[in-house]
Amino acid sequence: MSVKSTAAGGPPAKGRGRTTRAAGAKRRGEEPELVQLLTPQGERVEHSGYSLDPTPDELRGLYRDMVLTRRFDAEAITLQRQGELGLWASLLGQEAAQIGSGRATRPADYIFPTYREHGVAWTRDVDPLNLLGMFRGVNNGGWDPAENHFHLYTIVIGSQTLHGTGYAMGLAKDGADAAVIAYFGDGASSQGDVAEAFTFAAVYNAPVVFFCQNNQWAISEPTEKQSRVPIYQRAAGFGFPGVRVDGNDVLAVLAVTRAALEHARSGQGPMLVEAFTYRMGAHTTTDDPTRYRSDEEREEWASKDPIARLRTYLDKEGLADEDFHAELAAESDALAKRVRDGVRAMPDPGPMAMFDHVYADGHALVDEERAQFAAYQASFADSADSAEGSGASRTPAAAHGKGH
Amino acid sequence: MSVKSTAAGGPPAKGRGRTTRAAGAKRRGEEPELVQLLTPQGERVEHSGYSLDPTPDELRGLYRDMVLTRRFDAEAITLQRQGELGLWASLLGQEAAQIGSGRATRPADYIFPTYREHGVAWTRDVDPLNLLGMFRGVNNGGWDPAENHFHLYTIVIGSQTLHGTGYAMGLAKDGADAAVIAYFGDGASSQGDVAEAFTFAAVYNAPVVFFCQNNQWAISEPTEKQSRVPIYQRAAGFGFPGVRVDGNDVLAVLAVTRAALEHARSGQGPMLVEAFTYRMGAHTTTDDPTRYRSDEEREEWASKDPIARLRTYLDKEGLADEDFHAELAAESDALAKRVRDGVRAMPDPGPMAMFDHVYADGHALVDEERAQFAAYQASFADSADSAEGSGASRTPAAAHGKGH
Amino acid sequence: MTQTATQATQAARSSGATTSMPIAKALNESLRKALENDPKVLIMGEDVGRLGGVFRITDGLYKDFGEDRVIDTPLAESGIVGTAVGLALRGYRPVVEIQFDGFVFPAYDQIVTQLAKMHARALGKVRMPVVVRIPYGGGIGAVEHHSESPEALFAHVAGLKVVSPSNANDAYWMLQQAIECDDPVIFFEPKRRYWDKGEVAVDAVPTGLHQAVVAQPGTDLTLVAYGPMVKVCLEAAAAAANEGRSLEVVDLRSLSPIDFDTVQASVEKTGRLVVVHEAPVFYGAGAEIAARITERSFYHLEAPVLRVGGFHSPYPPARLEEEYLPGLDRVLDAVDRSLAF
Amino acid sequence: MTQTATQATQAARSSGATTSMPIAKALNESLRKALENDPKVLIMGEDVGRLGGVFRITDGLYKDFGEDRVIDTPLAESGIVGTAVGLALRGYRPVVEIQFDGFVFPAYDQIVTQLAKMHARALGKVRMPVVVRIPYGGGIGAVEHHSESPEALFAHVAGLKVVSPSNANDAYWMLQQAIECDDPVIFFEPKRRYWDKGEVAVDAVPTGLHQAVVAQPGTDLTLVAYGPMVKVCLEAAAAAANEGRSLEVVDLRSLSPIDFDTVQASVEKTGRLVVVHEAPVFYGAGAEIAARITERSFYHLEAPVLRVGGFHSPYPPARLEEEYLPGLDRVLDAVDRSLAF
Ligand SMILES: Cc1ncc(C[n+]2csc(CCOP(=O)(O)OP(=O)(O)O)c2C)c(N)n1
Ligand SMILES: Cc1ncc(C[n+]2csc(CCOP(=O)(O)OP(=O)(O)O)c2C)c(N)n1
Ligand SMILES: [Mg+2]
Ligand SMILES: [Mg+2]
Repeated sequence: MSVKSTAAGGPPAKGRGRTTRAAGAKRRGEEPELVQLLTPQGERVEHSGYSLDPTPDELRGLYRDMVLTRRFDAEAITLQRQGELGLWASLLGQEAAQIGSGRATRPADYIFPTYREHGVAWTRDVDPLNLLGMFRGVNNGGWDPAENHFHLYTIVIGSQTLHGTGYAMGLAKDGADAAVIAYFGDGASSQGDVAEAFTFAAVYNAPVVFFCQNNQWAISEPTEKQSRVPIYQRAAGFGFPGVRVDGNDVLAVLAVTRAALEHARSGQGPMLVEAFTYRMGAHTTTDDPTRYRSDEEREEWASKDPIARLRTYLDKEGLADEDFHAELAAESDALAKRVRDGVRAMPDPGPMAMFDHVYADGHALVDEERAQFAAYQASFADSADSAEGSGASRTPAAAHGKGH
Repeated sequence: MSVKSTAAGGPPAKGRGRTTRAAGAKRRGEEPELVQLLTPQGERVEHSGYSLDPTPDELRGLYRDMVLTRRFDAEAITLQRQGELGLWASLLGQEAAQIGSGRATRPADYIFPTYREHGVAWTRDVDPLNLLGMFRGVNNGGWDPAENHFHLYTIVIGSQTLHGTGYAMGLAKDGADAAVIAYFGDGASSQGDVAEAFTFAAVYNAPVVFFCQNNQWAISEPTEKQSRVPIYQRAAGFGFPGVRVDGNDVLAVLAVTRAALEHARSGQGPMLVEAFTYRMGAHTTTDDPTRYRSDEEREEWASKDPIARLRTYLDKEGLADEDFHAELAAESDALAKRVRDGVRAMPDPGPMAMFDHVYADGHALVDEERAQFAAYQASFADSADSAEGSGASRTPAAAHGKGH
Repeated sequence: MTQTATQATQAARSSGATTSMPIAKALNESLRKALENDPKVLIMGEDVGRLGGVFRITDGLYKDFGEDRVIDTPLAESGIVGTAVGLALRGYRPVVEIQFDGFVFPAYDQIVTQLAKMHARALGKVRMPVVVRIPYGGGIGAVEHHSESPEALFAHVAGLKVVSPSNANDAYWMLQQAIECDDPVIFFEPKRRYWDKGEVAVDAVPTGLHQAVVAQPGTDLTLVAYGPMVKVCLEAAAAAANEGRSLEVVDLRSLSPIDFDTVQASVEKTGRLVVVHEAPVFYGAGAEIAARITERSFYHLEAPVLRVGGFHSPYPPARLEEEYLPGLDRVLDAVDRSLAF
Repeated sequence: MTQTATQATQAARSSGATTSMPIAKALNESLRKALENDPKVLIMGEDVGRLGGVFRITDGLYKDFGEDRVIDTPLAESGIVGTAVGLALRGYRPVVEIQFDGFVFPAYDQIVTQLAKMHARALGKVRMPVVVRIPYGGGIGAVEHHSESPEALFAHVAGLKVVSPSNANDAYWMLQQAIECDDPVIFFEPKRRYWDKGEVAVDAVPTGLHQAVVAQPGTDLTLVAYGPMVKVCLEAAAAAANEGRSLEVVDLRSLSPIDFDTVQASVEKTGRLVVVHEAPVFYGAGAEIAARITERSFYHLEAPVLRVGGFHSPYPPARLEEEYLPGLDRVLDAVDRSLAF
């Protein structure tokens, strides 16, 4: 065994100058071997390891999921622009990765998302309005994770891979016929927590699928700043399989994720799926991607659009007629309207909500501060009454206008 | 590409019950493919990837290093038993891994040890007495790392792999013809910091060799609690080579580490070396390994003793005569005596040392507390004078006897 | 609702027998009882299995409850707490052991960002009944990172509860209560007192987890302490008694929340307060107690609240710890200074 | 050695011209100057390169100094700080950016256990000139983890220095001084004030990094604040002036060490003290200030030191932050309460 024989990802580049540039980085845009069942041109292809035989209904269902998800996402961006949301993290371009993997789960499975898994949430029947609460700033999540087996969004990148692993350890203890799928990004792959999750999952043979959406950007940093080899290869060194799938091919993602979940459910332990996709929009609505990436790159990826390719296929095969598309368009509009109206009607929490749910079993200081704050608030009501129109700085209006 | 084809370490065991037992764990004691140049029986063997042509002097030198290191270690254990040290972390059994890798370094290289690298320190000409300070409790290290390019011992496991990587990034920036070697254990391999070090080293192509002494135990936990595949395989998933070497074969360790350092120095980036060895003693002097491992295992590994096998070879080849062994025995005794006498003579730091070196550029609070404490101490001197023999609880003697 | 330690022991005595055991054994018995009572309770940590933990707190539990309940983990503290969060989401009640105080920091993010906030993030829809046991404090002659007192770094964080027993009976009961609590509890164990024996009343009705107790009644000055320093304060009270001074010792027991009512009642009786802990004084628990009690009892205080604790320096090498740790004399020095006001 | 802000500005004016710029720009200029002055200075962090940081504090530096000096790192905070420690050992002076307050915790172990202790561990033989820049605090309508004030969690730790500027001139100078300091400095930037403009005197002799300044002289009561709350306190002082009350505002600037002398001098003049910060009150910086000043100035205080700050709850969702954050009215309420004593 020579040194070279143990190297993965080919030999790194020779020569080192004074720079810290990464060697052996893959060239941008070049896709390594990945599982594909539907080409960007909408051609069905076969793969020796993964097969899928979807019914027309299933195909239309996947298409519908992606279209509605994209519409929801677009509406959220608009709502952010209109000031109804403080922020939005768009999934534009990642619909296939999310719908494909989400549809591969079963009700008993449990999902641990990042902050961008709106498509996965859709497949779990989470009300889209629920997803908007944290972006509007009325809560930090707030849906009941147990209801749809869809955990709250996690913002601190990578953390949720450990929660997923722990949950999966629990599933194994319970002998449950279910698995966990834990999402993370290419950027998050660098976090120590993700490596620790791999270690725990492997050592306890936990039924968890790690699903990395490699959308090639972590805000402004390209994936080469995280790894010099494809991320799916990370798994082997922890003792479990990894696979890269075309993340813009909903059929391939569905097939690969289904197999991975089955692998986990059947007692074979964890698996890593890297969905090679692309973040077509900004990181979030506060981001300006023109500062760090080229139009050409975006355009190149536009040609691999996950929705367009399935539509091409559906149309070509005569699986979706005009009526279908018209109905879907109407459904999209209705969804957008429901979301729009719903957000605008979303009530702000009352100020006392700050003191709720800090603890499940109570805490004397929280009680004390709640009471003090209530008294303080009440004192304004009094002074506002008595000092009405006086313009004193202590009225609630002034408190809100000047105090911050 | 099928799921299985991407799996490393063979398919994990089938079937999952209610247990969290790791599947696919390697069987204990069975050694996977590793680089070996000298068998446990003292036979020289060739390896296609690594060769070494040591002179008789070099061979005797390596033997001498190992013997003296072991003697030093034994003396430290004795000193701990006698109460001269608070604790000792013995390297017994790991002499070849440490001497072989330490002797592979050049003066310009920089070493980041754990708390057990007494043999490596020896090869860097660090005065063994210096190593004892922290175990005696007179300091937390305290030698000058720059002097021998040997960093302070790091107790929090894994942390130093990041320091080594950062240092190596600096070496690369400076265009230095040098590399870093960062040590860590099989247990530490689970720490997120180690994975992050791998990531940074790979991305910046830093000249660092990660040297894992897999001594098969992390206190009471066998390596299966950290990984279900050999640890050297971890590297490939981060995009750099990993290799496993017989850690009880000083020649193989020397050859492999030399190649790895050369790999790093020549601009090819990081490399992982896993030295497969065995902790023959307790984790530290406070540990009782009979609680968790069998005598058989220890005995089996005794037959692979790193010193015995080189001695067999030297004797067989007529490279070391009785004079050599007698001289070495005398040298060992002298070293032991120097260490013994040196430890006993090691002064306790004065109490005001607590306030030294908290900051390089000073800190008002430290100055204030120093002054207050000095005044407080001085007040005892007074009261001890005035209350001499009164048996009052406020004398310094009482302070030490009862106050804690 | 102030209760003296004597009353507590009497209450205990009235409802059943007591057994003398060291704190370490009381913790071990407490864990055993929790494992027996609730199949969802798990023990997790480094070396907690076959070895029984480096302090033997989990001794025998692996043998009796198996590796499904008593889990040796990979050496990764963030992983331990992070997976405990996931297990809690699945309905388990993990009791996590951090081997030494100085090794909790790799898990700090998971504790502060996830464990502490998950219940609030979910608007109460999930619960995080996780106990993080941390042997803490100095005085055992150890190397770096094995003697720290980081409790303030947890008590500042909303969502966590922080407690520390000072004696065997509290060790037994407070650990039970922490495990039964549906909130995350950081459970600081006074490691240098592990072998101190005390009476444990296993059939008693225990004092509330977050209630302070008057461990020694007195009239001239109040000493507040918790964990390892309670013993030092009781010794100081005894020494002071010889000099004709009556010190009241309050064992705080809980650092989040703090039972300020009990402290306030004591201070309004004695008029003077000295807070003692091993942790550095600067930004330590003593600051919070001093600030709050001064606000509550401004007109009752005859002297400013004084604090005795660690210096603003890393915990020193073992040969210096006697000088570093607050001992009898430093406490009495502060008492003198307070009384001199 | 108390210096008023007016004196400081006068000193600045006497030695050269001033330029008006926002805090963000002052920080940017400061980094640029440091990169120019010392080839060992490096900038490291997530998105600090081509993007110029999410707040654009490093804008243009990547272009002008290249990727060797301005380093986009993998997304791993422990790795960022841990490699910065190694670079410091090699003689570099890394200036690390943590993207938001809530993301510093994965690096907490490296900061507390390694960065803070390395100099002492080596008995002074190595130095750790590392600056960790953290945009902190709320008021920007952000999602979870983007509005926290964790400064007390660092100030409690020996070996670290902790500072926070409140205005553009201090932002410019204090960052220079932090980079020049041979100790690790945790540099908290008041992110909601990034776009507040102020005069920067680039040729002035700056105030000491750890010196507090009287930002507004007054006689009736002292307000102590730092970072984002200084502005609120200045507004409170102005509002109070309308009611005929003269409040002195002390800008603390440094949280470790704290310039207690300046605070003490002010309090012994006014007799009353209110400490204001965004961070939760419980175990916060206000506790340390209250405890220490009460000890130093016991007989001068006409009222207990009062604290205004965050509640013991996770930072709330954005729609509640106006209620959560101490504003003008909560400060004035505390002033009223103090004066009522
Ligand atoms: C620990 C931590 N550090 C920094 C951030 C700030 N941040 C939010 S998203 C993001 C980029 C994440 O990239 P990636 O993992 O690829 O996911 P993507 O956003 O592309 O879906 C960063 C740096 C964070 N949320 N958590
Ligand atoms: C972060 C951290 N957690 C726990 C410990 C306690 N501890 C000290 S050594 C050790 C075992 C380390 O095992 P390994 O890495 O295999 O090194 P070895 O001791 O076998 O040389 C443990 C758990 C520590 N030092 N640091
Ligand atoms: Mg990404
Ligand atoms: Mg080991």
